Amino acid sequence: MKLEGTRTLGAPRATVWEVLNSPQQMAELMPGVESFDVKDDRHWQAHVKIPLGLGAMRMSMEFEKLEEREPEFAKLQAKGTGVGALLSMETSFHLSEAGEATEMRWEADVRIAGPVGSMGQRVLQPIVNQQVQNVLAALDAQVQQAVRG
Amino acid sequence: MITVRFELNGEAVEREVDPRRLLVHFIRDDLDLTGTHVGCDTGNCGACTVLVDGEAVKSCMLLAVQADGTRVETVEGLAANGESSPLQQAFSAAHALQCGYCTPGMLMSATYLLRNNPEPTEREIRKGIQGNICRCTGYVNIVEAIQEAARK
Amino acid sequence: MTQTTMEPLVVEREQTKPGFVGQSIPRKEDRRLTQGQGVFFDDLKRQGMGFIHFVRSPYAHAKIRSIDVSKALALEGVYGTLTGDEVAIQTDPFFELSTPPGSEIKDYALAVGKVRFQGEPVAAVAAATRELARDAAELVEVDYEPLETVVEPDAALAEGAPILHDDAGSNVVWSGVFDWGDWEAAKAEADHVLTIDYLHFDRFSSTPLEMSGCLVEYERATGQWTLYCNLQMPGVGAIWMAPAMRVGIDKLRFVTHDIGGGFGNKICLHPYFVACCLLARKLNRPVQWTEWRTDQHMANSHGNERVFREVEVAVKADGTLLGFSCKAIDDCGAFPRYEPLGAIIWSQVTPGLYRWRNIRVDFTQVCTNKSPVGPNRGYSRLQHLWLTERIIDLVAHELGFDPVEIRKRNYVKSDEMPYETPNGCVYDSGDYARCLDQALELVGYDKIEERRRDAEARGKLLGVGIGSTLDSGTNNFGQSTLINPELQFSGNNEVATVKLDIFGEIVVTLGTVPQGQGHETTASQVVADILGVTPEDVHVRPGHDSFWNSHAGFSGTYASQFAVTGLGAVKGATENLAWEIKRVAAGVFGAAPEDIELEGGQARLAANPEAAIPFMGIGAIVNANNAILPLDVRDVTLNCRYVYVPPFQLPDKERKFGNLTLTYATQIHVCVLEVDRETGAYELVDWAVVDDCGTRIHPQIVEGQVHGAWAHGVGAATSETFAYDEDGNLLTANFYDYHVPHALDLPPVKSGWIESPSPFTPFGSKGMGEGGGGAIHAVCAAIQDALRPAGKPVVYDSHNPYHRVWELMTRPEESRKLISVESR
Amino acid sequence: MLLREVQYARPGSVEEALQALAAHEGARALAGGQTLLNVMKARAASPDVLVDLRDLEELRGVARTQDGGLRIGAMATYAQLMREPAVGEARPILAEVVAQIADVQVRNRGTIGGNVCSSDPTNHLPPLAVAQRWTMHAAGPAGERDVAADEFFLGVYFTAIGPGELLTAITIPPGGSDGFASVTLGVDGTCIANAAAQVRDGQARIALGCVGAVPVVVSSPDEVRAAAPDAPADVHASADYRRHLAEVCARRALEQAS
Repeated sequence: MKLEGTRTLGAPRATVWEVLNSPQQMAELMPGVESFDVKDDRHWQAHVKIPLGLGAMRMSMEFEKLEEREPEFAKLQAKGTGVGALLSMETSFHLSEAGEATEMRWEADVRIAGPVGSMGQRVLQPIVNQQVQNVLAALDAQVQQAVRG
Repeated sequence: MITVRFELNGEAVEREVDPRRLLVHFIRDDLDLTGTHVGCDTGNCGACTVLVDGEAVKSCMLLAVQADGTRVETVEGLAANGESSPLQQAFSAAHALQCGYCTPGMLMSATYLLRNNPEPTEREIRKGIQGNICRCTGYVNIVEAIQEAARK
Repeated sequence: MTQTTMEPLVVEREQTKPGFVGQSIPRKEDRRLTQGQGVFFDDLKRQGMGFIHFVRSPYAHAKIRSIDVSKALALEGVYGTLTGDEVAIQTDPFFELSTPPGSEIKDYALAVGKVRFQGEPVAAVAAATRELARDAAELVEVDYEPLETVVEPDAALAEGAPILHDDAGSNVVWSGVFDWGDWEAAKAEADHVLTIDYLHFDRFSSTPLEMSGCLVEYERATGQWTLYCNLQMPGVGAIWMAPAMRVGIDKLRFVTHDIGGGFGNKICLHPYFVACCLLARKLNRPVQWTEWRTDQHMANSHGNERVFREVEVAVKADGTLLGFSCKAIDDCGAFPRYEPLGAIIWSQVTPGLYRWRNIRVDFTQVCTNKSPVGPNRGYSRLQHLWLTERIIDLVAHELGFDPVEIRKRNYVKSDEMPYETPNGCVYDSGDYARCLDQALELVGYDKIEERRRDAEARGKLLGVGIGSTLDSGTNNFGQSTLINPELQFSGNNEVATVKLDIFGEIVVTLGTVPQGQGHETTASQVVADILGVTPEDVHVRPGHDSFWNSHAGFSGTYASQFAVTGLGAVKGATENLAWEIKRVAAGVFGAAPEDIELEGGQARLAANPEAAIPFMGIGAIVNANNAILPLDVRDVTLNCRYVYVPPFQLPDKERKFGNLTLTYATQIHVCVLEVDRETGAYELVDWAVVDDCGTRIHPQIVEGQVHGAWAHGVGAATSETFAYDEDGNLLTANFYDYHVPHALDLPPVKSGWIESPSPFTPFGSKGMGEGGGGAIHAVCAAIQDALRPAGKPVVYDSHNPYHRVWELMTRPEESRKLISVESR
Repeated sequence: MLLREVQYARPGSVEEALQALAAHEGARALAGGQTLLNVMKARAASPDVLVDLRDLEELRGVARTQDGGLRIGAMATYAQLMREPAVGEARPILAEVVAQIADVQVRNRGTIGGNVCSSDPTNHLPPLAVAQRWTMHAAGPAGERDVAADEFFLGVYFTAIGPGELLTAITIPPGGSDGFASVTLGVDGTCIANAAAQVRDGQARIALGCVGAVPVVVSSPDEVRAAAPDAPADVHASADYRRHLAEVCARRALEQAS
C-alpha cells in the first residue's frame, strides 16, 4: 500500500528536521505509545497500543533510520509484530523551504503480512490512512510546540 | 472460572467455565454434545447454530457465560426419545444431506424458521438458511426438505 | 465403433432381476447424521490428550534464523513443542513423484530453515486446552529474514526469479510436450486459425466444511501409531508417511468414521499428520489437531491454477475443429506434494467432448510462494475442460457460429462410442448432443430471445452459456509413468469384505473412505440383491480402518470411482459369499451348490423351497457346528475379501498414449444470467444441468452429486478465489472474503439425466462425483454472451467477480487484444 | 476461535455497567457480540474485561417520539427492529436495511448500538445514521451527552463513545423520504459499496459507506467521485470501481428517496 502527500508546516526547516529526527519527539507522534527505548541513534523500539473502539491493538515496533541528508531528506523503516500480523513500513520525507514555512513531501510504503483474520483488507487500509492522518496532525502540533519553544 | 447454569435440551446444567470459552466449545468439549459443529472461525458458516431461548444463534459468537440462565436447544434435542422429528425425516427423505456436517446447524435454523413461519415460501426458506453454508448439496434438496416438512 | 488399439474391456453382464440397485432407498447414514450422532474425528476425546496448535509463517518467503520456544514451554498447561530442526533429524523428506528438477525438492512436516508460503507451519505446540495451545503458539518467537517473493507463475519462470527450492535450482517442477496427431498439418489445412494469447484458470478449493485433522495415539510397546482422522486416501498417505518416518507401513493405522466433506482437499494431510505423530511419541500422550478455517485457506490444498498461452485453434470454414496447440503453465504453489500428477491427469480428457484429432500441449509446472495445491473436485481435468470449452465458445464468438450448433458439429457422436481419443483414452459411452438438447429445453432456450429483450427493458444484459464436460473416473495409475518412467504404479484396485457372522448378520467392510457419498447405502443395495435380503439386513461398517485388512494400495474415496471400483469389489465379495453359502447349504442337503437359491434370508433348494436353512443357521454351522459339514466344504470361511482390479494395461511412455481412465460420465450445463449494466454485478436467473453417468445405482445420490458439483462450479466462477497480493499475502483467508454461495446466491436448478450404460463396468455405472467443472464454464460463456452488445469483450478468466465483469464491459478493447483470427 | 484471557462482568443496570467500564481501562461493552467476539477470535483486539449488557432491559425499548421520530435502545436487535410496528410506521427503511444484514442468526443477536459502535466501514447502519441525522445518546462518568451522527464516527472501529462511556439509545428524527442501496458480496452479503439517502424539504443528503473510514456525505451523486479520494482497494473492488459503485448506489438510494 503506497501512500504519499505534501503538508506545509508552519516552522523553519531546521525546526521541523529536529522534530522528525528526535526519537523522543517521534514517539510523541505515534498513537498509543506505551514504552519507547532508544537503542542507538539509528535504532529505536516501541510498544504501541493502537486504540480502537473494540479494544486496543497491541504491536511491538522496531525502527531503523536508513538514510539521512540533513536537513532535507530522511528515510525510516518500521517493523511491527503482533495481532497475528506483521507490519512493515518504509517512510521517507523531503523537506524544502517555503518562505517562513516548510513544505514536507512524504511517501510511505506500508506492507501488512500475516493472517489478518476477520479484520481483513476491507478495514486495514482505512485504519492505516487514519493512523497516518493522526501522525501528521501530531507532527503539526509538535512543530508548533517547538516553534513556541 | 464462572459458574453457569442453564437448561440444555430440557435438562439443567451447571458448570464452571473459563469466561473466554465460546459456547460451541463448551457444548462440544465440556458437555460432550458433539452434534453441534465448527466449520469456520469467523461466524460465517452456521454449522454451530443452536437455539438460545428459542432464537437461532451461532454458538461460536456467544460466550458460554452468556448462556447463563437461558434455555439452549441443540440438534440432540430434536429427536424425542430417538424418534426423528418430521423435519429430520424430511431431510433424509429428500436427500438433503450428504456428508452431514452442516446438517445439525441447518436443522436448527430450519426448526427456528418453521416455528416462527410454519408456511414459508421458497424465498423465505432460502433467507432462513442463508447463514448456513453447505458445501455438498447446492441447497436444492435442503430447500425441498424444509418445504416438505412444512407441508406435514 | 472406431478402431481401438486397446484390448476390449467389455464386461459381460448377465440379466439381473429387478432389485434394490437402481432405487433411491433411504440412506443408512442419515439417522445418525440428522440426530447429531455422527462421529467426526474432532468429536473424539482421550484422557490426558494434548491439543496441537501450529505456529505458522506470516511471510510468504523467508529464511528462519532461529526459533525460540522457551516462553511457550514456560506457560502452565503446555505439554511440549516440535520444531523443524527436530523434524529434520527424526524424519526424511517426503517422497517426490517428479523427475528432476522437481524430484530434488525437500518437503518436511515442518519448515526446515526456510518458509515458502504464508501459513506454512514452522513449529507445533501441544497443550491441555485448545485455548492454551494457541496462547503458547503466540509465545513462540521466530526470527525471520524475509526474501523476495514470487507469486505469479510467469514470474517464477523468468530469468533471475527468486528460487523457492535451492536443491532443485529452478522453480520448474516438471515440463514436457504432449503431441498427438499432426498439429502443423491441421493448422495448414485450416480455413481459420484463432489465436488466444492468455487464458487463466483461477485458484480456489472446495473448502470442505469440516476442517482437516486427527487424533493420534502412540503405543510405546509396539511403536504403533493410530490416527483417527479424516484422510480420504489413507493408502497413499501411508506411502508418503511411513518411509519419511522410517517405519513399516503397518505401524500407521488410519481410522476414519464420518467425514465432513473431502472433495480431494483431504488427500495431502501427511505433513501435518507426521508432525502430530512425532509429538504423540515425544510427549507420550494422545494428541489431537484440528485445523482452523483460516489455516485451511492459507495452507491446505488449493486447486491447481493454470495459465494457457499462445493458444492456437485450427478451424474449417464449416466450423469443424481440427485441433489446437497451447502452452500450459500450471502453478502448484510452494510444494508439489501430489504433483506433478496434475501435469498428466488432464490428458484423461485431452479432446474434451470433441472430435479434433490434432492436439499439442507444451506443459510446465512451476512452484510459487503460495499454498501448495492438491487434488480438488475435478482435479486437473476441469482446468483443461474449461480450456476446450473456452476455445469452442471463442471460435463461435469470433467466427460467428452458433454455440449450440458448433458443439453438436464437433461433439463425439453416440454411435462412435466407444471412442478412442488422440492419446488412446477410450470414451466408453454417452450421447452429448442429447444431453445438450435436454438441458436447453429445460431452460426454455427457444424463448431466450424474448427473455433477452425483457431483460434489456430492465437495464439488464441477459446471457446464456453452455458448459459441457466429462467426469473421467477410475484412474489407471500407470499414467504416472508418463510423468516419471521410473515410478512403479499402474492399474487401480479397491477392496471389500463381506461376511456372514455366527448369528446370521451380514457385515460389509469397505476399503473406501466415504465423505458423504452414501457408500453404506449403495453397498447394501448391491449386497441385498445378490444375497436375496433387504438393505436393512446388511450392516455396512461406517468409515475405514487399516486394521480391518480390507483395503489395497489405491483404496480411498477420490476421482469418481466408487460406483465402479468400490461396488465392483462389493459385488465380487458378495458373489463369493453367496457361493460359499450355497456350498454349505448344498453340503447339508446333499445337493449341488447350483441347486441352491438365496431368498428371504435363507438358502433353499430351488426345486423345493420348503427345504431351507436361514442364514443364521449357515453362520452357526460354519462358525460353531462345522463337524456336520462334508469335508470338501470345510474350506468355507463365510468371510470373503475381494479385490476389484479394472482391466488396464500399461500406457505407452514414448507416445504418452494409453487408456488412462475406465469411464467417462457427462455433465452438460446451461446457465442464464443477467448483468447489471451499471455495475457489472450479475444474477443467475436460470440453470439446467443434464447428467449421464450410465446406470444409476441410487438416482437420488447421483442427483445430489450433480447439485454439489454445480454449486462448487458456481462458487468458483463467481465469488470463490484464493487471491494473493504481490508479497504473497492471501487476501481471502476466511469466509468473509472467500465467499461461498449460500442459499440465496444459488438459483433453483433444473436437473435432467439420461443413462448410457458403460460397457466396461460391473453395473454399467460410471464414476460421477466430480462433475468436470461444467458450471464454471457455463458462467463464463453466459457472461461473454451477455456482454456481446458491450463491445464483444473476451472472457479470459475462469473467475469473474463483479469487478472483472465491469472491466470487461467498460474496456472491451483490453480483452479483445488477447484474441486474433487469421482467415484464409 | 480461541480468545485471549478475558474477564466477564454482568451488570444489572446502566449505572453498574458504567462503574464496570470505569473500573478497567481495557473494559469494553459487550452487546450482541457479533462483531466484537469475531475480532477477539482473530485476537486482533483483546479487551481485558467484557461488560455484558444483556440484563439492561432499559436499553432495549423502541418507541415513537412526540415529534413522530423514533427512540431506539442501543440493545435493540436487528430482528426486533424488523418486527417493531413503531419502526414500520415511522421509518420503514430501517427495517428494510437491517433485514439485509448478515443472516438470521446474526440478526437475532446483533444490535443497532453494536452496529454503529463497531464502525466497520462496510456496515449498513453508519451511512443510514449520517444521512438521517441520528442522535446518539451516551452515558458516562460525567453524565449523559448527545452526539450527532456527523460527529459520532471517528474511524474504523472508533467512535465518539469514549473510554468509560456507553451508547444507551439512538434517536431518529421524523422522516423525510429515505433510500438505501448497496452492491454486496453475494445476495444480502457484505457491502462492497453502499449509500443511504434522505430527501427532506427538497434537500438531498446522501451518506456513502465503504469508501472511507467513516461515512462520506454528499448532496448529489455527481459529487461522489470527488468526495471519496481515499476509497480503499481490496480483492472485491479497486478504488476506482468502488467509487463508481458508490456513485451508482448514491443515485439509486436517491431515486428511492425521491
